[in-house]
Amino acid sequence: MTTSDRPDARDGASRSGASGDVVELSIPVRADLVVLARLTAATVASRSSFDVEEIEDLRLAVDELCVSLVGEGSEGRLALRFVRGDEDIEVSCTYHPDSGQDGAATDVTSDGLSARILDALVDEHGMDGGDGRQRIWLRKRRARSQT
Amino acid sequence: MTTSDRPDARDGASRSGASGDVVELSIPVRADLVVLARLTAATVASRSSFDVEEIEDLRLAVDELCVSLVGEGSEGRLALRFVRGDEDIEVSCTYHPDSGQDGAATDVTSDGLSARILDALVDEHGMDGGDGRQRIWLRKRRARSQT
Amino acid sequence: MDELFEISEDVSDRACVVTVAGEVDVASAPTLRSRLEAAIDRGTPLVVVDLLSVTFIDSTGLGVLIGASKRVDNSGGTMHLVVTEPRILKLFEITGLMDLFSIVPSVEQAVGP
Amino acid sequence: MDELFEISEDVSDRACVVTVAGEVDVASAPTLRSRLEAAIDRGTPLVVVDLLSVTFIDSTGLGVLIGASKRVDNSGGTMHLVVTEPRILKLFEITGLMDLFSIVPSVEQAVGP
Ligand SMILES: Nc1ncnc2c1ncn2[C@@H]1O[C@H](COP(=O)(O)OP(=O)(O)O)[C@@H](O)[C@H]1O
Ligand SMILES: Nc1ncnc2c1ncn2[C@@H]1O[C@H](COP(=O)(O)OP(=O)(O)O)[C@@H](O)[C@H]1O
Repeated sequence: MTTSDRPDARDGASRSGASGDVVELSIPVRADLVVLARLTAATVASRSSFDVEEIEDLRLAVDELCVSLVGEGSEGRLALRFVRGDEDIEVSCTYHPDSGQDGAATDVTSDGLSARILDALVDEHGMDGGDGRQRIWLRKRRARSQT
Repeated sequence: MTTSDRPDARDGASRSGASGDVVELSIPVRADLVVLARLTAATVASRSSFDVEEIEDLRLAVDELCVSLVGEGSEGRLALRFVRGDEDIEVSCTYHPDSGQDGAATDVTSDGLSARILDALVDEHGMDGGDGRQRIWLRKRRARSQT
Repeated sequence: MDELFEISEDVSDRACVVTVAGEVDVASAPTLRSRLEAAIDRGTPLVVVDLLSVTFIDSTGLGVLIGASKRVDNSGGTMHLVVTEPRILKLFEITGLMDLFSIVPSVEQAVGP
Repeated sequence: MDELFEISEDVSDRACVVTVAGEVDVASAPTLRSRLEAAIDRGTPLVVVDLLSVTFIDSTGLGVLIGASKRVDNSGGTMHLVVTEPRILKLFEITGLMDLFSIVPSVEQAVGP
């Protein structure tokens, strides 16, 4: 896994040149709400002309972002940011633990499964942190050109 | 239609006592992304044990919140906030026009259809604004008690 | 939107049947409007809008149907909407549009023998 | 989660067939884990996990299956997973789990004649 601080969350909007390509979702860490992250990922991908296989890849990859960040018994919020570029989608997920909670997230490599899934399904992914928060991101390119 | 400044957007979290019951979604004003507001509404409602009919009511009502705020040719963002209470869901939608855009939103009563739909489908709704932003909200109670 | 909205047309001398499927919202309403206008402008005595496969319709979609109804009136034709889904019937009711439209339960009934 | 995840069980002397449907994620994994553990603890020689109707499974779900596989090994039994969906097979492949599990294409094939 590449550990990198690119792409910066704030770069997203400027990179694509317009706020028109950014979708943000903030959910509490609750097992029954991760489905919202998956639905948003799949919808954004389908609106960006990703094909069915790529949409399913992104649905799973975004689920793995959430799973990687949140350890057993964690409490807090996950802030997801979806940036649609001309040929790709970038997704970042930041974990904001509740005060009193440990900010150190489960490392994505801890059980290895999430990392292997991300390696296989997306073009680039990485993790960075600080300030008691932890951020994980991915970038997935669309194979076919936009119609 | 009741015009009121209740419930205040910031009250949501304190009202339910925990950030665990708040979902936030921010989307650009783009016709092909309103579906995200509907999906989030339906998912939050289904996770709050609303029945199928109530879920469909909320899906449509939240769509109407967006439609009411956004006039033809508007550019900017919509910030949606879903607060799950013990017996209800509150949804507020705030329009943030791009700089240079007119902040005055289409009144929900202008064509009357949205207002009539909200009147019929939710328990309470209202609109307030200021600072070049406009906010519209609704509250829908769950009929049956939570299981 | 490909997967969320579809529209097709079947024209005879007497009737133009427009079949709509999926979600009618701000994203698909412009397509619905232009396709309905084109259908009405063919000048068949009857325009039938088959909404049986519509899964969602909001005030934007209703607005398009209202516009189509006016256009048909102006052209001296007749328009029927085909609706059976209780949720969509309820929507026509709560918006007070039941009287504006002729709503029938099947395309056959709309087109006649 | 009712509508997203379902699990049921069919027990005979020889085999316990656990049928899983819907999405296996952080929300449903705890239920899957406890139901699989209970099934394994029945002590039938064979445990079959029918994943044919699973529409989504993530690393959390895979982790539960890995745990079940270890539990079956410890109890001296045999476990088969029933999978045909290419996406789910691909997931087992990219995570290097193809060799850990016995994957068969039908419940009949898992249970035998
Ligand atoms: N958004 C999430 N992303 C990833 N994992 C999560 C998420 N929410 C919960 N989990 C995991 O699931 C566990 C149980 O979640 P929780 O919501 O507390 O359970 P319940 O569904 O019973 O309320 C958490 O401790 C965490 O490990
Ligand atoms: N999120 C939204 N909520 C409500 N109405 C919207 C929304 N997004 C767009 N609209 C309406 O749809 C019109 C067309 O949207 P736009 O996204 O500019 O078109 P296109 O889909 O061609 O990009 C807008 O001018 C506005 O009236």
